[in-house]
Amino acid sequence: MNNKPKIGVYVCHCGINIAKTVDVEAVTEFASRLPNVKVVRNYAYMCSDPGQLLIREDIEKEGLNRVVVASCSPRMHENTFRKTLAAAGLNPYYLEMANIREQCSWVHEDRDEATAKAKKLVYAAVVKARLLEPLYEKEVDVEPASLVIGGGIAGIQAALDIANAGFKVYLVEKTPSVGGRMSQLDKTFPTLDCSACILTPKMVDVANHPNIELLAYSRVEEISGYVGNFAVKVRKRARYVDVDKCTGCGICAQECRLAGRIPSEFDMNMGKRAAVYLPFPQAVPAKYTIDPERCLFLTRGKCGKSPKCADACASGAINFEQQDEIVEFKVGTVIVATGFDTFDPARKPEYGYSDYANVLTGLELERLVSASGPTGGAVVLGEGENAFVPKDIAFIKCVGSRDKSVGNEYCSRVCCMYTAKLAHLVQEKVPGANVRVYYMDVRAFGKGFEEFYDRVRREGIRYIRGNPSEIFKRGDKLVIKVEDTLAATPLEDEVDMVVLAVGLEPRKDAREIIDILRLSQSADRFYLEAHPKLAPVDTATDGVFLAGCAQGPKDIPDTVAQAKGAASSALVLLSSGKVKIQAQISFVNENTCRGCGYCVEICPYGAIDLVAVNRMGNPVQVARVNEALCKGCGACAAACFSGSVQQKSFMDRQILPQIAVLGVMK
Amino acid sequence: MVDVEKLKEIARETVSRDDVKYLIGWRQGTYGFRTAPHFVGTPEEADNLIFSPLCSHNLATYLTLVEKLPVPRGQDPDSRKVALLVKGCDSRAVVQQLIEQGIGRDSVFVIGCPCRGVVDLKKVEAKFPGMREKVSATWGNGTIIFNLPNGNVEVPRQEVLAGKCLTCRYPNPLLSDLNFGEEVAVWGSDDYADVKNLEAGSPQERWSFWEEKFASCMRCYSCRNVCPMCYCEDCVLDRLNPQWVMRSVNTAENTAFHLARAFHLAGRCIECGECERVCPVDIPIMKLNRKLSKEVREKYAFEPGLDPESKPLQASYRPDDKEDFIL
Amino acid sequence: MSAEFEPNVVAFLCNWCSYAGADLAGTSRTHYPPNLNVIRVMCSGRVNPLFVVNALQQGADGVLVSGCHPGDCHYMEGNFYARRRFTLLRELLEYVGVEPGRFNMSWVSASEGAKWKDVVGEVTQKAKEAGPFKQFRRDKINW
Amino acid sequence: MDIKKVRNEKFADFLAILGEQKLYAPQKVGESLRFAHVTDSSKVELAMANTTVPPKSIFFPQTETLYRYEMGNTEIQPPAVGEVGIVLGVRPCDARAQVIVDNLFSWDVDDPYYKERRDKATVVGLACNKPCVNCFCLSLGGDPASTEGMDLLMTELDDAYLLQPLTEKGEKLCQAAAAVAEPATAEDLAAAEGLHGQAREMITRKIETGGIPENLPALWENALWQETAASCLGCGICTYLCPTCHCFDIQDEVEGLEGRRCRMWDSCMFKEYTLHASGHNPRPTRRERTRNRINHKYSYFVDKFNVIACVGCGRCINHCPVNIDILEILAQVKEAL
Repeated sequence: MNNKPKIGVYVCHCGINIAKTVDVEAVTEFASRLPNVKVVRNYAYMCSDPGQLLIREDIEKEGLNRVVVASCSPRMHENTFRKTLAAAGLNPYYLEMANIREQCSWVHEDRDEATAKAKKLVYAAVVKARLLEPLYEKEVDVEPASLVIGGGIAGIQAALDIANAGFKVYLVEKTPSVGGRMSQLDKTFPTLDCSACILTPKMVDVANHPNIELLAYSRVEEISGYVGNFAVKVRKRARYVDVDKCTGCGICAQECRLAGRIPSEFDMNMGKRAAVYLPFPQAVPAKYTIDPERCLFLTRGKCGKSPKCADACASGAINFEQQDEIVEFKVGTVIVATGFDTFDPARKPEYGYSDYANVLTGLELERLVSASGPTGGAVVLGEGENAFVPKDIAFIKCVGSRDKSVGNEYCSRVCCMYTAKLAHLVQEKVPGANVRVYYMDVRAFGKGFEEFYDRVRREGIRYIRGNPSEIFKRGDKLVIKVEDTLAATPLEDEVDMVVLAVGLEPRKDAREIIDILRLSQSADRFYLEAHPKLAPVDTATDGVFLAGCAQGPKDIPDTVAQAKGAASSALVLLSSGKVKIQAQISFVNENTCRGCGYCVEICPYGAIDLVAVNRMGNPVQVARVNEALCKGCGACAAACFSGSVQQKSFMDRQILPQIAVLGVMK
Repeated sequence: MVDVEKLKEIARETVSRDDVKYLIGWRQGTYGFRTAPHFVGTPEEADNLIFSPLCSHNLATYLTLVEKLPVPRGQDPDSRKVALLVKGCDSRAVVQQLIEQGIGRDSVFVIGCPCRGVVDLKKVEAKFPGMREKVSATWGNGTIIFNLPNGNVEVPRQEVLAGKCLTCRYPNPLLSDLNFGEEVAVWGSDDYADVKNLEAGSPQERWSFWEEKFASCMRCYSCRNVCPMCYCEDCVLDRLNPQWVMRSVNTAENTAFHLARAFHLAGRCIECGECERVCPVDIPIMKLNRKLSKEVREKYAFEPGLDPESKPLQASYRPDDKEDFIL
Repeated sequence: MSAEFEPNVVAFLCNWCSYAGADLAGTSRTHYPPNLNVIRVMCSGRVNPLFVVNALQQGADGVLVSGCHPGDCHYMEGNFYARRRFTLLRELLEYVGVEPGRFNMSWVSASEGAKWKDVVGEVTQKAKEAGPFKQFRRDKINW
Repeated sequence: MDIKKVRNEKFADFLAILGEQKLYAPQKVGESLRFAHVTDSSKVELAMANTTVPPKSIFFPQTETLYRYEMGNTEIQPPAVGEVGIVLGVRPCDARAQVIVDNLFSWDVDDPYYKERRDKATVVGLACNKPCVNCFCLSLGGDPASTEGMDLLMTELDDAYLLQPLTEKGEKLCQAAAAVAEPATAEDLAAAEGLHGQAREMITRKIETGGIPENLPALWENALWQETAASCLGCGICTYLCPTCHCFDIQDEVEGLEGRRCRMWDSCMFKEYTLHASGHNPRPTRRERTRNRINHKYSYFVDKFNVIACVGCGRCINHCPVNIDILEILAQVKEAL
């Protein structure tokens, strides 16, 4: 094929936007003298239909094989003109743009200077255009399945949406049951819906959905591959209970020698469970799990004469020989919905959380007021003879949020409302209770939030603006030292119970998923979305999406909305069945590559591997780009000493002539 | 005292191994104070091995310089190891080559030779001009003893050691499969005085210093070819498309060549000084390399060629790297 | 000199931050000197340090590399690598006698049109002060 | 033609007279000695063994513009070769080497650039009183006082430089220097003869070249090439510093819309030297390249021009970073024959 460059140069007036400052005719005349330029035209609006038609006609009639458009920023219209080229049957990557508007006519006043600069920019574009090569956007097939990591409400919702659309979902949950944080809640703000009542049907749906494979009590160990083709390795931990045989009857737990002696994680360690346990009554799957760190038989090899659970189980489901199982499968997309941990108030010792039993966190109170909680929903502190019902109750907000001293600058978004909700519930449950809330600000921004905040204040809950400095014990009472900043009065408030409205933090093991999926963290340490505005559920890794609090604190409706967004983003890929990969990616000249691995180290996407190849019978290793993973940043090309790695459309041999033109031409 | 007979014995044993292709060491040169790389393929050839203050060549360069011929179809490539004698500085080259995967650890058998410094041939030949007869040398106590035809001459080693040896901080090999000779106490420290001296001048003074040097460069590429870290088979500076550096030999192109060469060694140069040693027109190349070594040490607390597990400087970063000059 | 020396500055801008910032300067109709011409790359991490040497050789009196602020790189890490490379390159250039004002680097985000204007002004001024680059300019003198 | 002498105290004046023409002489450039245009005669260094870079660089510059052009213009503009006046201080080996190289540049056609420089230049030789360690000119038909390729031979005496004109150009130079010169005495001539004899005695390195040119190709597959090449770095020192090596490459260098075609030294020791556009390389390794270097000098060139393209200046031995010694190679060749 005769591929001698025949370049068309199109100089845009952009009305008067360019033409006012740049002598478009002079630029046109200049361009006509440049090497390989066959056609030069100027036109009022190149991006208009007639403007584009000019280009199309010239390509077709004059046989142009490269196009330079001197107009606005390529960030504005590069795609427009690429389509123009494609419509005329020319490879869209034979386009080069000269930005003579944003970076020339709009920023310069002197017509001669601006015209001279425009000429230079056009010349640089022409020399690059001469060297452009056709690029093709390849497509790869998408494995019609999705992995959802985390079985909280975000993961559940995302899994259900994808499964309902007809695609296979692997839902991986690290604890024995799905449900997540929401299952621990009693009521939800501001509507006071029963959390369990709205959540459990969805949990059951997950368990029963033909398209969902629930891998509870499991961890993702490894994910390799790229968008459309992720290979996943999951470790299913041994439950020591054969889930096929277990009927969930619970006799094992009743019989367990440690029944009622192990703090229940679900009840924030306030309730007790056995070594074989169901985390909570509505758990899904409704299968028992033996806690390998507690079970006498598993830790000591001996449990009385014989393990009572095994003896009692009628279906013979107890199996102490069970081993972890590695499950491997392929998916096209991944949704990360790993949720949050609550702030550990022990990091703010002035609040005495570690010292005083009647200083609680919000989530602990949540369990206390829950009918399924350790007290059956009664607000009672202490045990046995010491049990008492607190009357003077204070809430402290922003514990571990908006607090640089603990490294959390952000607002946790839910504490204001859950405080209002809990205050309301406590007052409802403790007749005559005297409830107050210490706050910095009240952020009641969501639908129905302000109304609810109003309601609880009308119910008699006092809001006192002040950030307590210290809590200490005086007799039976806790004393809160605080300044009422509205009244400018120092207070010492004596109360029976303090509830700390702890904020939300990234999971303590968040790093694991970062390493597995090459995600990034934002400054708040939550997972970083691809764009804070326009790609809030995407990540820098194509095909990997975020849902729920893993990305940042949010309430249930926002979480569900984001989960649905993530599911929808995943479905776009899954349902199209194909994914287009970048065209302007890197490639390696394997003949000159010395396999030093700098590019491999540098690539932020893990898109380059060293592979063994045979060079004239000699084994050598060379870098190879995984085209589906490469995002076209070109960092590898700059790192390559031998120039063996190059980025398409930004090759050294395309950039050097640009430098020459800009340097030499005065 | 260096027990050369012991070295020969080690070499004989090494080349007798089934998994060793050949051993690279040093031998007496053809005249005067010269020595030469010596490729030992058979136990007999080990007889000519020496190890002395004259053994300046960094033999690690041959690990990557070796030209692999096409292997005829049906035959297996020779995967036997190359055995190599290394001084402290040379061993850093091997370490850095391992990091950059130019060579595999199992493809090389490293015999470490703790070193008390090698001579700068230019200093020695100036001291004893016109030496035709072959001369050997040994290390004395803080001296170098030259076995001249008319008797031994002992010279304080400060007078004849190579510049790199005067500031040497790594006289003992950092990596070896086998050690020959006793560990040597570190004597040197490096304050980069040579670099700082030049830095102190004005830009004009610095350029006039370098202009003269770069202008005299003939682009024989010996500095590049001898460098154990310049292992690209196709050097980017030899390319015609794109042509980074014109073939024309003049100050501008020579400067671009030297800047590119030096930059490509930033965070990689292990300061064996071979580039400067081989330069036929005596360009102080190490002054360039050492500038970058200094910056790399000061700014990133990094030294190449020390730890085979470390990441290359230019392929890593810290979010809080200094950036005082950035607008 | 009769006419004031007008330097020639070649700039390498990353597509996502600095190029967008320069576009914003245009959209905001700020005005700055015309001495600087831009080569767009996808990331400051793409800029091979030899581009800078080459630009000086080929007639640039000043060179600028501009990328996203640290932590804001569209490709997460590219500007961190660029920062290391160009910190070292700058030291090397100055060491052989290139005036300190000739090579510059900046972080300009997509929202910093005003900063871009300032950067262009500063870089142009510095190159102007340094005068025509002669040290290793590929020149007809050498022909 | 009368032999004259310039006393040491008048030598500066002599240089000043020579400097009326464009004068090239050994000077320190950077850190090494080479022939360069003399702008300050106090920088001329004649008390040397020899220059690092041979004077071939004057007649055959390392980089030379053949012509310039502009894009879109078919006219080419060859540059003026410029003035070449006197080349002072050329050692006999180098003067002789240039005569050998003349063969090549006037073989099928005269190379106009080279020829013009050669024709214009007056070569003022300088006899070697103290040959260096690796000099072996005697083995190749040379001599520390050889006059081949010179217009005038100088010999450094204790108190004066003896000037022995050899050609008309040399004679003219002597006449131009008449004011600072005086006739040489018989004692002077005897002293020079003595020095020349002493110098011959000092040359200890030798090779008997007989039989090498005709038999060298027979050693094509001999192991000695591989053994030599094993330590070779593949750099250009031996060829660039060789006074008879004359290979060049031709390249176009374009800047903007202007360009030039130029030639520059090339070296058969470089991999790119024989690399074909297809990627094929007929001399794929240093073994073939090393073999070629010796064969070219000692056999191919002899076939074509009946003279060995080596003058025994010893530069390749002096400067090889890995002590590859051409005399050692030739000794092995002799042994293998």
